[in-house]
Amino acid sequence: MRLHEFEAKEILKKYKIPFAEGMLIRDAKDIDKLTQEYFPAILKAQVLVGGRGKAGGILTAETRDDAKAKIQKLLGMKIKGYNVESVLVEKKVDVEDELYVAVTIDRLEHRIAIITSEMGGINVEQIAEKYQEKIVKYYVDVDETIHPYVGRSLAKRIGLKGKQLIKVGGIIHSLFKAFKEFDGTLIEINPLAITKNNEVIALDAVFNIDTDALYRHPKLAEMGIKPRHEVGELTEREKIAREANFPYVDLEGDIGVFPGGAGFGIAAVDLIHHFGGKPANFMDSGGGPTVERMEQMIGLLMDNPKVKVIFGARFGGISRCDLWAEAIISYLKKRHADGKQIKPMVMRMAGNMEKEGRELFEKAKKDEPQLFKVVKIYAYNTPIEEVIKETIRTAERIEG
Amino acid sequence: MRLHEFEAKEILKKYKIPFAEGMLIRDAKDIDKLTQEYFPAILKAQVLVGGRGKAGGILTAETRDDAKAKIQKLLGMKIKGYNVESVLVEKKVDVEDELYVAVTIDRLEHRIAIITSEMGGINVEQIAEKYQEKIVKYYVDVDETIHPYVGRSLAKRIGLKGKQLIKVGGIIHSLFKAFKEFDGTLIEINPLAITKNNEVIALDAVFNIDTDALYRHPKLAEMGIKPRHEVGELTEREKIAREANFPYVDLEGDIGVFPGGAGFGIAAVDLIHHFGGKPANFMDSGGGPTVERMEQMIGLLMDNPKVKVIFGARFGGISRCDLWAEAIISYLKKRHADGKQIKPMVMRMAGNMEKEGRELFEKAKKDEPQLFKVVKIYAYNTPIEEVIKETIRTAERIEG
Amino acid sequence: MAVIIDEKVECIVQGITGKSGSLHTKLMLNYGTKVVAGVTPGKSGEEVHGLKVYDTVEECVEDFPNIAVTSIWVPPRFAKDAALEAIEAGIKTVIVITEMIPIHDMLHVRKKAKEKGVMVLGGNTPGLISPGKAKVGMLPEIAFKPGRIGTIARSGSITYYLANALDIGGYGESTSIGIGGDPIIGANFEDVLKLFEKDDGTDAVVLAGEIGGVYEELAAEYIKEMSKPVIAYIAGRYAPKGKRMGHAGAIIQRGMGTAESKIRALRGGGAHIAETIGDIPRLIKENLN
Amino acid sequence: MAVIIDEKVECIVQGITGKSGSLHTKLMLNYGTKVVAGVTPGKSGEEVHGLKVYDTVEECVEDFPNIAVTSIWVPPRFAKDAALEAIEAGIKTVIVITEMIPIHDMLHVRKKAKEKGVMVLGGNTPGLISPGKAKVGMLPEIAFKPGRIGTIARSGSITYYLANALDIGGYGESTSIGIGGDPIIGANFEDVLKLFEKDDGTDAVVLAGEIGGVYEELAAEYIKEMSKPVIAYIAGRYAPKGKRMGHAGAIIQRGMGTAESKIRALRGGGAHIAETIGDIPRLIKENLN
Repeated sequence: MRLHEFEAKEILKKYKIPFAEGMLIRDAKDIDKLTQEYFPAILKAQVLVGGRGKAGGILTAETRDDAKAKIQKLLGMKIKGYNVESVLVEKKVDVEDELYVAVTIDRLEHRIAIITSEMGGINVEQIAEKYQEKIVKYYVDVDETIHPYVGRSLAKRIGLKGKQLIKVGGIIHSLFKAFKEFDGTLIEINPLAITKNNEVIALDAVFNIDTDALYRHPKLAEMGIKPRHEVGELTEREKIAREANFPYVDLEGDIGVFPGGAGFGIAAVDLIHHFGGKPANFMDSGGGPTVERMEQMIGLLMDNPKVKVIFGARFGGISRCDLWAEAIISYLKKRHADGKQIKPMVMRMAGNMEKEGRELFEKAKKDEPQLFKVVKIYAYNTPIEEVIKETIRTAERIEG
Repeated sequence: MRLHEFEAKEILKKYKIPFAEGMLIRDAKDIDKLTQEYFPAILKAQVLVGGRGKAGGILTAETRDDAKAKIQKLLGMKIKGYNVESVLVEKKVDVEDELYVAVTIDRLEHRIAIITSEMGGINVEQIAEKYQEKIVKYYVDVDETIHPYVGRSLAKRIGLKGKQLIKVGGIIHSLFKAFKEFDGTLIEINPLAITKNNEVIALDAVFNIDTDALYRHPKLAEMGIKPRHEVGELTEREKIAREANFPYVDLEGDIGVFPGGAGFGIAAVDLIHHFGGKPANFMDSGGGPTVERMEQMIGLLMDNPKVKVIFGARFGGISRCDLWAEAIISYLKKRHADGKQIKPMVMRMAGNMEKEGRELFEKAKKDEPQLFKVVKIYAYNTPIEEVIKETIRTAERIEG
Repeated sequence: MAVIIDEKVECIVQGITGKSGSLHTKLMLNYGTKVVAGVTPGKSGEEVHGLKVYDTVEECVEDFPNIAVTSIWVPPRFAKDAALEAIEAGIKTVIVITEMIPIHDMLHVRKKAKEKGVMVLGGNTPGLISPGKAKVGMLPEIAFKPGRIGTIARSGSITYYLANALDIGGYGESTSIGIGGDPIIGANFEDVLKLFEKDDGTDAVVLAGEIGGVYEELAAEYIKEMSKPVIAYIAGRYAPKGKRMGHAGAIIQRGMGTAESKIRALRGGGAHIAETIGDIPRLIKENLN
Repeated sequence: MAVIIDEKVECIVQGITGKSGSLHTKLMLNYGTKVVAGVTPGKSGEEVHGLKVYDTVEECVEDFPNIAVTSIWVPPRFAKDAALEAIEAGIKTVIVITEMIPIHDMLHVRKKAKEKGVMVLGGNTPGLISPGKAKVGMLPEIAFKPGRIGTIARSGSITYYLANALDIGGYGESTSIGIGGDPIIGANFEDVLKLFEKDDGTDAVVLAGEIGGVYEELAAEYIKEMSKPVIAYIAGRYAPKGKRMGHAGAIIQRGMGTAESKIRALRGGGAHIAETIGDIPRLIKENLN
């Protein structure tokens, strides 16, 4: 998960990474706190996505009045679907040269990679492709550390000397330390600027942290950094899913997809397309979901006005068929009691604890047949392709 | 350098090592703060040396009044030359079994050694000698870490099972972590008690930290732990030397020893004995001492009423002869100006910057001959043995 | 024949006293897997489905020196320790069922496994099954039939639908293996392909990948050397695009990771590409001599 | 002949712009040592006694590929990094002059050195000298005369007095080596004894130890195998007893570390024990054929 620039900088300051003097503004009122000495200043929209500069999210202000107007404009913007909720104001720096420094995990090598280049800035990817010799990579095993000399050696290899070599070497060493200590997946300083006064200043900072490791970083929670981040770009339903802690993405179609694991979730979206249907979402229950979570998942689809029919599949592995059945029955009961319409469901259930699940469904059908009027549950002997085709046909029969 | 038990426990509590409830008492007045629920309690004299139990530094008190009297007695005690300046009062624990856990550096293996035994307590050394199979050692390279399973495996090897294995395994893992994080040279929990209620409690804690690494542990300074520790056993002169940060040990004789490095300092003590003399001290200037420090060193000897004569030697390596000469001249000038007696010095000077040193002496002798009446400075061509013999003869000529 | 697991291979379960560990131990035993013991630190003395519970893997291995496979069912924060413990105790195949293990932890496990010559499957694997013989993990038995096709997939659910499709097409499996759905896993496709290439009970291999990561692309080179036909399926052609990992991700991955990149690489390696899972049996038939 | 260093061996100085580094570079150059360059991170572009200063050892080695020896004169907190940098850059002998280096740091350097086959002398060594040829470190030249005795000592000052005594006795040194006075050092006596045993310019070896540690005891075994006579001197017979390192120290050291233990071990290994440094020439004369 990605941290905001201002959060990344707050953490990295403790590692002595040099940043420009700055102030975070969340509310237009706070603009008055800026003193004249901040100017000229750079105004940077805080959004959890790259490329904000090209999207107009980075502006320069010469004076305080100029800044006021521009900050107000930024705070009303949306960048690639993200609302701008705060703006980082930093004193402008006279840049002589732009370097690039990143620490990430190379999934080919299965090692930590430190990547540096003498040619930083927004075009670093193109440079990396065109001038491979301008990119210097250094690999470290995850259970190892680096010593300061490695930072200096990398600084040397991107052409630095003397005091700058010392400073950039120290920055590389510190970034690696921060990466390890916070379970990083990416730290990127781009550009790492050399100013006209020969100072070294990190202008931007990207810090991505492994969400699965958050539990061991209480400091982040203390800073208010929780796995709540990418809310800016989420639809209402996506927000609900994130709150409930399961992956969900809204798509354009009319078939609600209630699959099992992430793998078949992706395959189901492919299959619906393949047979001419249009999925309304991607979703992943995770391994061994609780009954409550599965009820939330179904509810999200039933409540989505775009959804005409729900395709459901459970191939019980770690996720048990009996709990799946329990969740569906429980949800249908509640929805019926609430007087809401039950949309058609075409589902298939097979796998671990299937017998127990089937018994639950049979009992429920006998007790409350009205719940199951438009609900079909196929078993192992019906191929999944047939279930999907029937789902698509059902959707087609329903008028938009 | 060794930490006090209460300091060691303060640090190790952060690593979740379980200790008995306790309170540190520095002043007899504080005894009234003890509530009755502390009793029966163990009263432990805080001194920086082992074997205090056998020396009467650990007492049991059944009631508060009993404790009052005993704490007052302990606070007036000296144990192996250490003044007891505080007493740790801990709730008494019913011990069923005593284990032993230590982390240290094995200088044969050049690795960190975790040492555990199912037979802890004050006789652990005898047990280690008699029953080598009762001692379980585990080695780790200094740049590596251990995982919790290693703690459990060691706990298992000293005969633990179930909940106790988990607890002791966790303790071993945590101690190792503390050892690494604080540049430990020794952590020793002896005994690690299993109580009659099957609880695991660390009764004592020894924590030695590498003095040369103190600079990178600001937390220790914040706790008031500075390289000031072993003051309790020091003579007045030893305290002065510690303040000034050079090694100095008072011995029984009358020849003040002002050598160069530690190695020859030790050899000089041997040589003086060998030729029938009695050294008054051991001293080590360290590499490249400042003029100020060397003046302090000479002063310590001149001011010692036991010292009849000073043996001095400088074989200039990283420590330069010229600075050595400067220090001696400067000191003699000040002492003379103060109207204090200059004791005889028999010295030898050779090595790096010897020429420059000799020139300084010659100039000083010409300018102020009165300073050098009883001061002789031999050169390379006089063997050190001859210098020592002359020192001894000089001492013998002076009446005690 | 089968790879890694059959009815004679001795297995243990780490985390056997947990809810999932206990349930699936029972299912494994019922299926015929030779589970000989379990481990949960602190729970020695207990029994689960008649199996003795140990505090440490070390003790297990002392009592059952032939243990070849362990499966790990502990919560994510204990998974690294459990896996390292098993590797250190000398177990040669470690099946990490646990999902959402921190990435740095899994890199550590992977490194240690390579050093010690241990095969790690997972994290986030459903395990593996040699139908009719034994299974380790939580795969639903219904779909898996004895046969001569080897399957390898990243996703658990896709593993099941693969078997389902093969069943419909009249095929069965020598062994079906999940290599794990987490971003960093132990063994990759190539490691498992090598086992099937050598196994004389396997005639062809089905490989099911998905978007993200580079494991599929890496497998392509080895497929060129294989004598047995490989049918490949990639899920995610219609998946919404994930977010980029800064410039660094682009610099390192150089365009790999998409469905197109994977299909191109696998086809280049000589694999036969299935459009849907249901299409796989036809491709097997066409390419088996 | 000589070991490790002679007038042709190329050397660098790490920390050359510091007070000690600069002074002793001059003394080394004057003595004939082939110092080719210096390193102080951040100071490239400067010159010291006509030598170019580099930011990194790596660059030094690029410009002078024959560098065989470096000496380290940086403050204690930078010594580990400087030593590891030199080892990584491929320099095969690293002389750590710096004293009071944290113990954990030195253990780390020692491990890396062993892995890479690098000889580390020190921390807290005066360096080494092959009289009349070259010296690395800060040894005072006056005592050292060309000859056929090898000397090894932990302490700098004792190294000088050894040479002084040999000079008086009419002997000189092939090479005099300080292995360092800190609690944890790189090479131990045995490593250096092996060099002298092989060196055809050395007829006998003088080993000077002192109380504390176990390096002297460890040397005894190798001395048994040596063809050349070894004269050993141990300082500290009359030294006040140091403090114990808890029970753990006793459990690990098992009585080693005292002057008596060292003398007993060395005598058992066949070394001839000198009561005083001045007694050494007599013992050489008696034991040289």
